[in-house]
Amino acid sequence: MLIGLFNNWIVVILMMIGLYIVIAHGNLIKKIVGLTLFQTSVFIFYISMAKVVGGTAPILADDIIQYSNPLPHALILTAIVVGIATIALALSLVIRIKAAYGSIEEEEIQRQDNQIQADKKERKQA
Amino acid sequence: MIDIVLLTLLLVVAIAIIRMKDLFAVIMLSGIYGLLSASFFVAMDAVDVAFTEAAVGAGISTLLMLVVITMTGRSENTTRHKPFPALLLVVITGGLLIYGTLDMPYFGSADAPVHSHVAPRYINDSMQEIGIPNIVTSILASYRAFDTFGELVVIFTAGVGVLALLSIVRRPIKGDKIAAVNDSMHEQHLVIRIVTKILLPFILLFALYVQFHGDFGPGGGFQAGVIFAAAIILYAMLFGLSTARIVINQAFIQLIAATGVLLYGCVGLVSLLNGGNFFDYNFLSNDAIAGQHLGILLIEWAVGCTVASVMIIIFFNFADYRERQLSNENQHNQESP
Amino acid sequence: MDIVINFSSGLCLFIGSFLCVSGGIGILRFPDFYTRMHAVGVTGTLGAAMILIGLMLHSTDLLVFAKLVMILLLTLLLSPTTSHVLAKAALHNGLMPKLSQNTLEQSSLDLKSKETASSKF
Amino acid sequence: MLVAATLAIFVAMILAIIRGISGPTFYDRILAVNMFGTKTVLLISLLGFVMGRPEFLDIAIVYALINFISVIAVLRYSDTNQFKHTPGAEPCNRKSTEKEP
Amino acid sequence: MISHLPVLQVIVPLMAAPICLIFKRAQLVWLFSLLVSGLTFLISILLLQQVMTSGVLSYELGGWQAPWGIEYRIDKLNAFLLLIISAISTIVLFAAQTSIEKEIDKNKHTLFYVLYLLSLTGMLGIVATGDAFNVFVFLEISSLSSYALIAMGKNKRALWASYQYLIMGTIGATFILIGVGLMYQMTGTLNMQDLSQRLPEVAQTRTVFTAFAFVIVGVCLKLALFPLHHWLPNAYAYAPSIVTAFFAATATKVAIYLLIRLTFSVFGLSFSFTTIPLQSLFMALGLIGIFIASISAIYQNNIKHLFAYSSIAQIGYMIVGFSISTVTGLTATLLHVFNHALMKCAIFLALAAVMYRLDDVQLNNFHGLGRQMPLTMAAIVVAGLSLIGMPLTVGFVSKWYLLSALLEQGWWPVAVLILLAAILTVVYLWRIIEVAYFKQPLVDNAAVKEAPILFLVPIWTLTIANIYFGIDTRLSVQVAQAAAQSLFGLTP
Repeated sequence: MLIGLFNNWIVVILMMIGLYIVIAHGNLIKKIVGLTLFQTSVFIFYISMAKVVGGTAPILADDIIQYSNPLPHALILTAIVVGIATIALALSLVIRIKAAYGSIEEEEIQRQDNQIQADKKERKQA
Repeated sequence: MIDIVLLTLLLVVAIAIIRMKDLFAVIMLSGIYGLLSASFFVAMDAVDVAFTEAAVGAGISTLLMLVVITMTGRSENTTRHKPFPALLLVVITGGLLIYGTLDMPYFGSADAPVHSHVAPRYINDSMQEIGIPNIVTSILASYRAFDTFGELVVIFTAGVGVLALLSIVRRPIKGDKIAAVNDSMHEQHLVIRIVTKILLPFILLFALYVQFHGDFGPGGGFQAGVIFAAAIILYAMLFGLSTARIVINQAFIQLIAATGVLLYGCVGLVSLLNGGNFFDYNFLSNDAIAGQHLGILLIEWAVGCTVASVMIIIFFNFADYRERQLSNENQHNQESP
Repeated sequence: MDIVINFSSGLCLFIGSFLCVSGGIGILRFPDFYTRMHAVGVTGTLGAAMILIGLMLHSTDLLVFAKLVMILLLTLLLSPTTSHVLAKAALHNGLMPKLSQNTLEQSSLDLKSKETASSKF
Repeated sequence: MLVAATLAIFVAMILAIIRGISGPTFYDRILAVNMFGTKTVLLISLLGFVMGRPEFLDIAIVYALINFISVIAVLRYSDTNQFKHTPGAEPCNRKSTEKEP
Repeated sequence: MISHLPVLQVIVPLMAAPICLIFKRAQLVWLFSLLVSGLTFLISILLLQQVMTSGVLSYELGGWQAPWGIEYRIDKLNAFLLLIISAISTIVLFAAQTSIEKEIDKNKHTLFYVLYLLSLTGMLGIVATGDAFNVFVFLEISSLSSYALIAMGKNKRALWASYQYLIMGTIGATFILIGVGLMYQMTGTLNMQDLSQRLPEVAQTRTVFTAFAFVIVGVCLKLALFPLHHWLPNAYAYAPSIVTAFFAATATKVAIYLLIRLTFSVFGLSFSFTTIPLQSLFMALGLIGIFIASISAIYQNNIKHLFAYSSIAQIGYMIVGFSISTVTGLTATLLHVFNHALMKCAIFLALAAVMYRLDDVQLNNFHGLGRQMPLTMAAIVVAGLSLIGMPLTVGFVSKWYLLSALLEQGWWPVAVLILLAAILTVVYLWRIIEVAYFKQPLVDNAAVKEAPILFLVPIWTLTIANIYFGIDTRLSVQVAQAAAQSLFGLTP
């Protein structure tokens, strides 16, 4: 029981580490690294699902009978590319946020937002 | 056995990433994390995935994060806001997932439903129907060609998104200024420039080998595109962005990205006009297997073009933004003291 | 004949792996960055070369042999260059090697003069 | 013999990771990543032979290239002022304050 | 060519996006994307007719049978959603060029249209496909293009809103990926039709229960259901107003479609509503969402924020309709999807017109707008009335079906709560109407003219549609009823 599911439990712990980083850490780049951890652990879950003990890589060779399942590999190729696309967009947003707000800490940005809100209210009353 | 060791290493690196304050160390560790997960995929016989994860996960994403770090500063402030509700939420989702794993088929068992329903047809019949040894490429390019088309559009969207966010109207830089930059770069990185001059042709050739070798071994459009882009990025880093812009002009790269997606779509349209369904390569030429080969070759070529040009677009815009920021800072420093 | 090949490939693998492990121990135990650099640089290149030669002897078909030769050439070209760039960047950015006490003041003096000289570019 | 070599490479990788995590200055971390990269190249080639599938060698070549390019990128972009190494005040997690030059 | 309609529906806008990138001139690109969107609208009409006459359409991509290749299954529910999305996108594109003239700088107009077409493709792809993993891929296409579109807003807070939406959206998409992975692990297939046949035999295992939970949470994140709605107000308020008009009317509707498709077609009605107390959970979340969103809408100064919160409240109505899990309840939800799209698109296009003239949509900008921009203000009033649910408007039709579904089940307290919530809607609408008609315009925006013709045409087509479909409900009710019945398995 333990050996059979050990892989999945480690993958679950990795997923939760990634999720924790995304939620708890204020730094925007740290959140992106957390996101990569979270997505990579989902890929590891898919690939460990596809492995057959005693099977080799899904490239047809005449002397091999047992292959690992090729379908999750094709799915994960798509998911990796989707992951890098999201990361590239998130990083360009971080650059623009740094240029606009001057900082990449969540509290600092939130404080500046509330600041603008407060000024707008005073101007409205005046 | 190997995978258990690799997984524990991954766990150690992940925990270290949580505790690290210095963002630079976090990126270095995420590079190691990418390499480790890529070697885990090799241990799990996922050859193509290891290829892509190494090239993308360990290479390009570390590179892009590095360029961003030099603009946004290295230190992360120490106050960890709301750790406990986050921990609570994470523990609940983790608990639900662990609860979910209890009924899963054991790791590597051959009788799991995954190996008995859809997969056997791919393994047994793909040689007769499509005729290429690498089953993953045959699934990617023929059985589920529309998935790869969607994925290509995702990469194209990311490229256009980065263009929309970071692209600026370029002022033509005077010739002599480029020469000045070139000289200072030359003096700083003498050894590296010579080595890269030797290495660049090899990397580009290797990218083309990976591109056309996708049918027989690990490789294919994505991996080739990323390696090609990595070579161009290496050139741009060491020979200066302005010289690289002259070698590879940006409008042409955007054109290639667009034509890559169009080529992929046209392969589908041609098979549609010949009477088959959208991505049915059997109608591309009179013999079915030749049609499959032709279709997969064209699709891999389209994917390679688009991925390479989008990665180049993303890197050039990131580095360009950094260059402009540094020049603004320098002007600012010259005026203020 | 193949006993000799097997034996020599085993020997090369053994030497290569010994070098790698010693490089690993070196990176942990040496006090200062430059000494660790030295440990990793030397053993990295030679260890890799030995293991690859061991694999070459072990390989049967030509294509695999060609790929192994390519990896060997690549490692021999890249790993020294990387070590060079790493050391140059570290020194350029002011990481001082940990020298014994008396040579410390003497070397920091001439480093200052070099610093002012090289601050033009 | 191949399996023994793989184990040795594993030990070297674990040592590299320990240096990567604990390394005081950030150049130690680059060194650790560089060593880790070269060891992974060897690991993949050995795995290719242990598992009897020599296709793995393409991946080993890509590893070598990608490792080289990322180390060069790190060093190329580390010459900006905020990476200036101020001896004593290493910007690592033990000392949270980091003097911005 | 008729038999290839399902795939052409997605391919036409998809191939148009890179073509737009090749033409550099914005004027040409605007007309081209308007033409493409019109073509997509035409295809969706033909598809709806084909589906209504000859039942479910199945289109195998690449010529491989269903579980091996990817399959497009278009039934009444898909066709209905495809019609709504392509209609809204065509109408919004009319006003696009004039609106982004002021809000996005010159050299980025072409990129705006490319991203617009890509997000349209993404949404059409999600609705049309019958393959679980393909939903994830097209979900990423539409989300990535929406992050980039929102970040093109003039205000610097658009960047921060887009970043938050990106983080929440990616977590949601990865939850869906985990759910699909767990489902694949237990059944071995990715095709939705095949999944629905193979899931019942493994339905009692804990893995399928977790898969269901993860997929539902992922979809609810995209849906902005009550506890997970924090990204929506800022994203809609600071995005360019054309983008808000397009997404307010379509993005959350696609997520509702996913919710319905997963619970009814993939997991099956009996499984969905018994394992998790989905009925009471969604009923509670929907009601709380309606009340909290309406109350916070009342205190908003920025009108876009106000209507963003009201969108969350309207989604609450749809979820309440969905949680009744009867044919009339589902019809009420589908009707509200159609009606809400009309109402919200009209309101946000009118706000785009105000934004075009006044460059800001704060409450004090609306002083005396009733006289200065009479047609636009009238459109907001009519759409507001249908939001409340006055008779002779679309809002009344969907409220009527929702109340009758509730009373059919005998839950009259919930019906009373729904009517109470309608009063809250009256409150925050009255704040706008009172300021617009009974206050003198502020001195600095005295010389404000009526919105240009290119704004008025789409706004007033939507307002007339608001009223027309309130009276002649044949199209919307008939299709919604047929879709609900086919989902419940009692095809007429």
